[in-house]
Amino acid sequence: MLPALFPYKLLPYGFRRKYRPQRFIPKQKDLKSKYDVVIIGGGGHALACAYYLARDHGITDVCILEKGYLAGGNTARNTAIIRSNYLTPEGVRFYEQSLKLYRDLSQDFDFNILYSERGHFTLAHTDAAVRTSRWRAEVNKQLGVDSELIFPDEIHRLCPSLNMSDDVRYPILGALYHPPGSIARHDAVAWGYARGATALGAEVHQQTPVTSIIIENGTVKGVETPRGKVYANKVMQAVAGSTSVVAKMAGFRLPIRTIPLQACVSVPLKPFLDQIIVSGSLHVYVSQSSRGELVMGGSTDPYGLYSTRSTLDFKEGLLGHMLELLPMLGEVKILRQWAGMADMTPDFSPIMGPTPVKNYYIDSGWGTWGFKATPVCGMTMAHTIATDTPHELIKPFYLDRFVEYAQVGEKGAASVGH
Amino acid sequence: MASLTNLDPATLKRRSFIYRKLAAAGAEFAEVNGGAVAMRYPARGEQEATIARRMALADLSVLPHCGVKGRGTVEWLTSQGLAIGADSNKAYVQAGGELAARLAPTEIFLLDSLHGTGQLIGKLNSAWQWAPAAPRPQQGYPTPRQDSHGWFMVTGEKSAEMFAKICGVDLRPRHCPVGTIAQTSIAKMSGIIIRADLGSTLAYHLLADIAAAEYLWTCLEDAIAEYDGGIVGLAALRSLQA
Amino acid sequence: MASRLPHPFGAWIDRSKPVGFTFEGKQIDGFDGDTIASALLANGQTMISRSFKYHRPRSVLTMAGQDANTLVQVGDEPNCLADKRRIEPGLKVEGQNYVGSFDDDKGRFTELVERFLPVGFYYKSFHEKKTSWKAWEPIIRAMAGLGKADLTADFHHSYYDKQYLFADVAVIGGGPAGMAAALSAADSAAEVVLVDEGAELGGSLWYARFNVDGTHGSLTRAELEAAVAGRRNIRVLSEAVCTGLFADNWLPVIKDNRLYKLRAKSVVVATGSIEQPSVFRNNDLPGVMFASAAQRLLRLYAVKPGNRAVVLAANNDAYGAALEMLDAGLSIAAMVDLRAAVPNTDLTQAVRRAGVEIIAGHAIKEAIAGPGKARITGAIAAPVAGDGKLGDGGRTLECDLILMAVGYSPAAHLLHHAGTTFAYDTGSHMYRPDTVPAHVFAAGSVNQAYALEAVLADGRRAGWLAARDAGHTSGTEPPAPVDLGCDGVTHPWPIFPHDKGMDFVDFDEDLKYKDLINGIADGFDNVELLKRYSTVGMGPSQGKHSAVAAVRIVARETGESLNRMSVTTQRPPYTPEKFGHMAGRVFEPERRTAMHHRHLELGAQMMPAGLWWRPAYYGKKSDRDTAIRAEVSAVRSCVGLIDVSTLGGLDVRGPDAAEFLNRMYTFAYAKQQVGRCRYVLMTDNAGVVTDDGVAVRFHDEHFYVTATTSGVDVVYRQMLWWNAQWRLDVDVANVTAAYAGVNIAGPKSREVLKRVCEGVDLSAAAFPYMGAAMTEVAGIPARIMRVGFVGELGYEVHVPASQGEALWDALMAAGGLEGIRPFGVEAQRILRLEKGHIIVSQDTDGLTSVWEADMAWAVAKTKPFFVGGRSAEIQAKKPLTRKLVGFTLANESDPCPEECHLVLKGEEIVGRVTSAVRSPSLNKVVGLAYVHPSDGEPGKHIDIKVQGGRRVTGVVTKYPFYDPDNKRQEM
Amino acid sequence: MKVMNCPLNGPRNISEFAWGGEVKPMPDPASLDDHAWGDWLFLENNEAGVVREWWCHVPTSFWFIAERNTVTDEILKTYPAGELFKDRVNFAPKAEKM
Repeated sequence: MLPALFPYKLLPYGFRRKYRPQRFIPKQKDLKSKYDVVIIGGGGHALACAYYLARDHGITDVCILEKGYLAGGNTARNTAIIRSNYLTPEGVRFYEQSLKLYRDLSQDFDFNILYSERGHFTLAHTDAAVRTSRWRAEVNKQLGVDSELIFPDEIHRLCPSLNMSDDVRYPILGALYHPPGSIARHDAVAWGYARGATALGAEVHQQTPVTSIIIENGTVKGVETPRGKVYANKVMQAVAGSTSVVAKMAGFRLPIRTIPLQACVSVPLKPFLDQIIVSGSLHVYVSQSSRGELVMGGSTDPYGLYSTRSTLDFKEGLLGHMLELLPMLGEVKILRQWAGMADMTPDFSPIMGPTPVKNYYIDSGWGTWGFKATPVCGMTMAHTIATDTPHELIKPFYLDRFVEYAQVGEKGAASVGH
Repeated sequence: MASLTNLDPATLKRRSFIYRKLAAAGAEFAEVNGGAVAMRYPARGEQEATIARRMALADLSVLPHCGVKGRGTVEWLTSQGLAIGADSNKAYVQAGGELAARLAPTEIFLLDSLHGTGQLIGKLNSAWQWAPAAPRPQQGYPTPRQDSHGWFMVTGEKSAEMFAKICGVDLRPRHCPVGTIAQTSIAKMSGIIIRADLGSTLAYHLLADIAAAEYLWTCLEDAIAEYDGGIVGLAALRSLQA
Repeated sequence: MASRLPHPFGAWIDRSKPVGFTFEGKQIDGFDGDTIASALLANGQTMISRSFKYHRPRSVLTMAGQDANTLVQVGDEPNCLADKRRIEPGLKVEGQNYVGSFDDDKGRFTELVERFLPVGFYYKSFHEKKTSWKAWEPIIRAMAGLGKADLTADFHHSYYDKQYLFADVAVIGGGPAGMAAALSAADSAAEVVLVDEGAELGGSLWYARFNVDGTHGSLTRAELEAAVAGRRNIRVLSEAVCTGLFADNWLPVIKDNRLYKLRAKSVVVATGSIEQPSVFRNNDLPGVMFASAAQRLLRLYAVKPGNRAVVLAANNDAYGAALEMLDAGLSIAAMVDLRAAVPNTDLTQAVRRAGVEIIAGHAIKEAIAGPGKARITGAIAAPVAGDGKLGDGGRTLECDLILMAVGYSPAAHLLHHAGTTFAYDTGSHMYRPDTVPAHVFAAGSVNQAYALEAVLADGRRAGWLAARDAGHTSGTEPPAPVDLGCDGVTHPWPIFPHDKGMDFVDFDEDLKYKDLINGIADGFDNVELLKRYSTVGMGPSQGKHSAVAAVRIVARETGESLNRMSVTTQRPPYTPEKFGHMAGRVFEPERRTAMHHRHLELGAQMMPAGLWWRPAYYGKKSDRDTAIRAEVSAVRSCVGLIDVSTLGGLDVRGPDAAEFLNRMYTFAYAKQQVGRCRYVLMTDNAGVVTDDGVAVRFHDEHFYVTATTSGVDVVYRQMLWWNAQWRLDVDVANVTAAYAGVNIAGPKSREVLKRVCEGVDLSAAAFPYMGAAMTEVAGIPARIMRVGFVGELGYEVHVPASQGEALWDALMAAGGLEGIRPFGVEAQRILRLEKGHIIVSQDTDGLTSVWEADMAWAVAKTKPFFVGGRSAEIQAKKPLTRKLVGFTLANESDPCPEECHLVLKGEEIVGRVTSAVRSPSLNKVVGLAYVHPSDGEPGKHIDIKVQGGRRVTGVVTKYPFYDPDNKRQEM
Repeated sequence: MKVMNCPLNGPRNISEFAWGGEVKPMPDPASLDDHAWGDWLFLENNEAGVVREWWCHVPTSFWFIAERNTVTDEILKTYPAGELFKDRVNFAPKAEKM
């Protein structure tokens, strides 16, 4: 390997007698009674927001309140796919910015988040799906995002493992090919932000649920926790899976339904699948991690639920279709399944920015696509909180767009998990 | 009955959606209700009745069947001489051997007997008329069940076990008395299963989307294979009933 | 050199049936009933796998399919459990995860650089330069994974299927507890299904030593087995594994190539417990195994695990194991007992009597590795100087086998799945089930019962309770066991880190003691966080042997008490499940029209439309375009026939029928004449266009409404949903499948139809455009509607589905003179586009309003209400942001835009082309597109970005493009 | 797989049913201002706890109502829609506008 690329950061570990820990999560401090900003939720979005508040806006008196353990919610449960091949210009611009930030994250953090460009294929099995693929490709290209509608010969050339035969129930007619589609180590992203934010002064308080929100004549003043009241000038909630519950404490409702999203991994295999494969019509997606596990998922569960229980029918449906795409995997085994909770919005776009409560901000509606937005959410929400004006990139995602019949229709690009 | 052997289903107007499969399996057809029904499969080595007692599949799609639904359905049918009990999801045998399946408080699916004379159903079809003027009496509305649903019969001691491979409802004899109806999902298609033994032989009617008849038939052929099952003709079923 | 012990050892093998297979190309001889692992050990093949990270030799650990140390490749099946999988003649078995050869694995170098690879090393480096990871990832990736997916395998897999099972009581686990539970449930007359992983019922009774002469186990087993066999209401599934416990007792049970889905009213979980390892240097090498594994090898397979054993003991079972070894002719170097004082029990005394040295208060500090680490040559015992600490001194004991018997952990996976909570028992030093959910019962050692009598009593109790829970009782509730015998079977700290390392906490992931310590030091001081950072418990055995140790270590490092912690949640499945099992027979319903086979006979290329198949066009793929054009011109100039059976059909009947349609659709239907058709357009409550079709009024109280092929099921369900609230006196029936339909269209359609339709006067006067009638066609009862989707004189004829093929035959025959031509969906799309008819969901999307679709004409403005009306009202007040228009090209030599090419204003995206075609009839490009409202008027120019980024100019044009005055369809 | 007790068909695997979401009877559209209508249309309670929901048994297209705990997924009771929606709904004719 070129000396320039030698992993010299490993040398000290080998040569030093004693392991020198580099603490990612500082030992928990006492909870102060007042902070500049309180962030409800300790997931990737919250940590990223704290990081950018400190780095870009000099706001370091920030308190992150996590009811469980750090990044233990959907950050820990997603399947780590990153892409910007959305359908609406609003969506494409937003996620493209996220991709840009992701590319530099390992260097920003001095911590390898294993960001890896794999190429992302959204398969089309019907002519309607081919139309949507072309629509996305055209919008992407117009906005400078690398996407192309490709057809069976090309698909076979790029991804020989796929079953391209016609005599299946839903033959592959085409695909939206998005070369920048990537995966990264989801937990590492959160840990990197945690270390960055706390290094700059933010506090992370785990096992500290918010039990109520203190509001005085329409303005948020702080929150209550079992460890006492915490006052703040500004409060943000970033609690995917509990969004409506927390918003209810703040006294408003949202156009959100919370629905489980399940996933599973296979027993590790020697890597053979380099790309990320998604099929909307078959409700499956799959990629292979650097551990060799096939990471698989589909669309959300058939009904709303605040639970991360797993189901058998999820696996039956998923693998049934998986074997149509990759029939040679019949003897491969599922190692583990799990679930997260997805906050689904009517238009499959997020809800971000100010709320009916003054100085109370929301980062929500992340459905099945929250991980890929982690950096840009942090950046734009930090801007929004610091300047009290929504960042340009998130203006279209304001809460009132629904009652104003100004939705940002992403269903065509997001209806299947990833 | 030499006339049978050369009856081509395509010469009649009413055709089962799977007549090609039946013919390919060597069926000998007879005309019933303006369509060709597979009576027997002469090439078979084994007695069809024996197969039917073990595990068999038959197509009765062209036999008369009809439906009535909507407010007043049961009252009207009763006024037409049918005997229909109070419970939904139960099938009630009529004097002529027809089966009145009560799918819902106001919905009846009527199956002719295996003789397929169509007497009762013909009578009902002509009896139902729009009353000349509103307000009109409540007498339900005829539904085109003859054509919305293919009609198969599954027979033999292994039937329940076989169904357990394609249907999630417990159809084991002990748990599913004669006359029980299950409106459920069968091989991912909506369908209706009615337990209606033939004499001492366990048997079920299977009514499902006529457009999926070929699909469902193929699934069933796959499912009965494990139990050494086979396709039989109407004659065999009649013989079991007698 | 297959050396086997004499009978009664080897209860599960049939010595009369030799079975040969190959391992790494070498011929291996075993017997029917052998597992791959037992046969390999019998043949002296000790190394069975290579470890994940350091490629260290690994061998049998549990003989129970609970560990990753015996994962092998069997043909095209990767990661197969060699200690579970029975051998078959000719089986082709290979090792996994090695570079070069299995015996001389180049991958071993990773152990040499181990100190440079700290916990989470991949996070800590390879990002020095922006391009570092790009360069290193492929290398690290190539090292990852274990078995291989056989990509050369043809595109098929073996036959898997599924079956539903039903039970009052499901008992999972066929050991003493499970058998006792099944029996007492059966005695209460419950239908019982008993699921067991073993080849035969009995569990530990097969191999464990319960008393000195070793008879107790086998006698008890024989007794229970006979009793179970005698119960007709117990169904036994052997060699079957229950991999999960899901909501409402939904249990996947895998046996052979079938997945059973078992629904039980109540479940008894009698899954036993999993022996736990001791942590010491080289505790992972071949020759170090659980005492229970060695006992299984002897009793089930007649295989000697070694010749000279050291038994690392912390409980009574260790001494039972020792007696087993002695009986099998092994010598025992010593009993190394962690306990300062070894209690006097029958078994310990028997071992003493046998002259075996017992070294109390000692632990094993290190296993001495033999050449290539493929076996061990000895063990170093050292005095225990406190939890995890070893004193000076110690002895080297020569041995080729170390048996670990230091404790257990409940095999509580299914209980975890069900949502059981666990509490740390300071007496037994184990996590025991605390609150078990309703309809689930735990019995046996998973429930802390260890003494055999207690196990049986606990099983009887649980079986009785489960039966009662399922509605079956007889007699009185059996008493709960008095003394569980769980104290003193599990040592609280069998963890003895070694300063030279290789002291493994997690075998699957090659994690050593210091890896966990360092992970905690990095701030991951919560078991869940540590798991994610260090990957402890994330390997193929999912922490079966590492989870508890990890909790103990975190607790000690953080000063947290074990009572306030718990092991990480065990997620399904209990053991890995094949994709094939989950998939089974994949049921993919298909719907075919009555004319399906006629289309095939005519050479149609079929395309899916929802669940349906429809003819795209008739002819070879190579002649696609010419075929479609010919079909178009046939319709325009003569007569064509298309199968429209897939179109939705709904009978809406009753006094409120018209009122109902008024509410469901945007138009007004109250005054619609009988015998007339009217367009229907449906919006949802948010004002989004969702479906369209035609409503035919056949009677004052009867409308026949068509819907789109893909939309009808939703439309039907919506109608029923709304009327569940409105309570109108109307009946709605979905008769889609009951009617086969054709559209016979073209200037000659009337003549053709006449020939088979004596009943009705088809003249323009008597049967005008949008007229309808119930009559007979070719002697078949038919519903005729004169509608014109394709813009020519034409009739839709709907007949009972089972006579649809006859109708097709009759019309094809009747049209012979005119050369009637069948046409498909592709031609129809062109024809309708020439007429500017929209296709909902192609020319509309998930947000299109009636105003954007320019369909104000279809909205009745004075109705009290229709679904979507209120939203449409609000939308009407807002400025339009886009509008659907017809367009042609300014320059006919420009390429025809494709569907979803963008409409731009400058660089801004303002809309898209939804449909476009070079019209064969008009010989120019016509299309529909969303444009900026300011460009909505005819004559305006729009900028379309076509293939290759090229811009072409479109001209907004009024539509219909073809026959604007609709003369042809109304002739 | 959950078991849902269908008021018409009895206990069935929940895969036979389609979820219709929260029961929120439609207020008279004419009497609501635009914003109130939008709120009713789009906002969800999305309650973590016992909710009243629409469910449809797909094989019979039978709509009914279930009370379900959205945290434990426990189905407390199911009953026909008629128990909630008893009377015919009428809409007042509206003035000629729009």
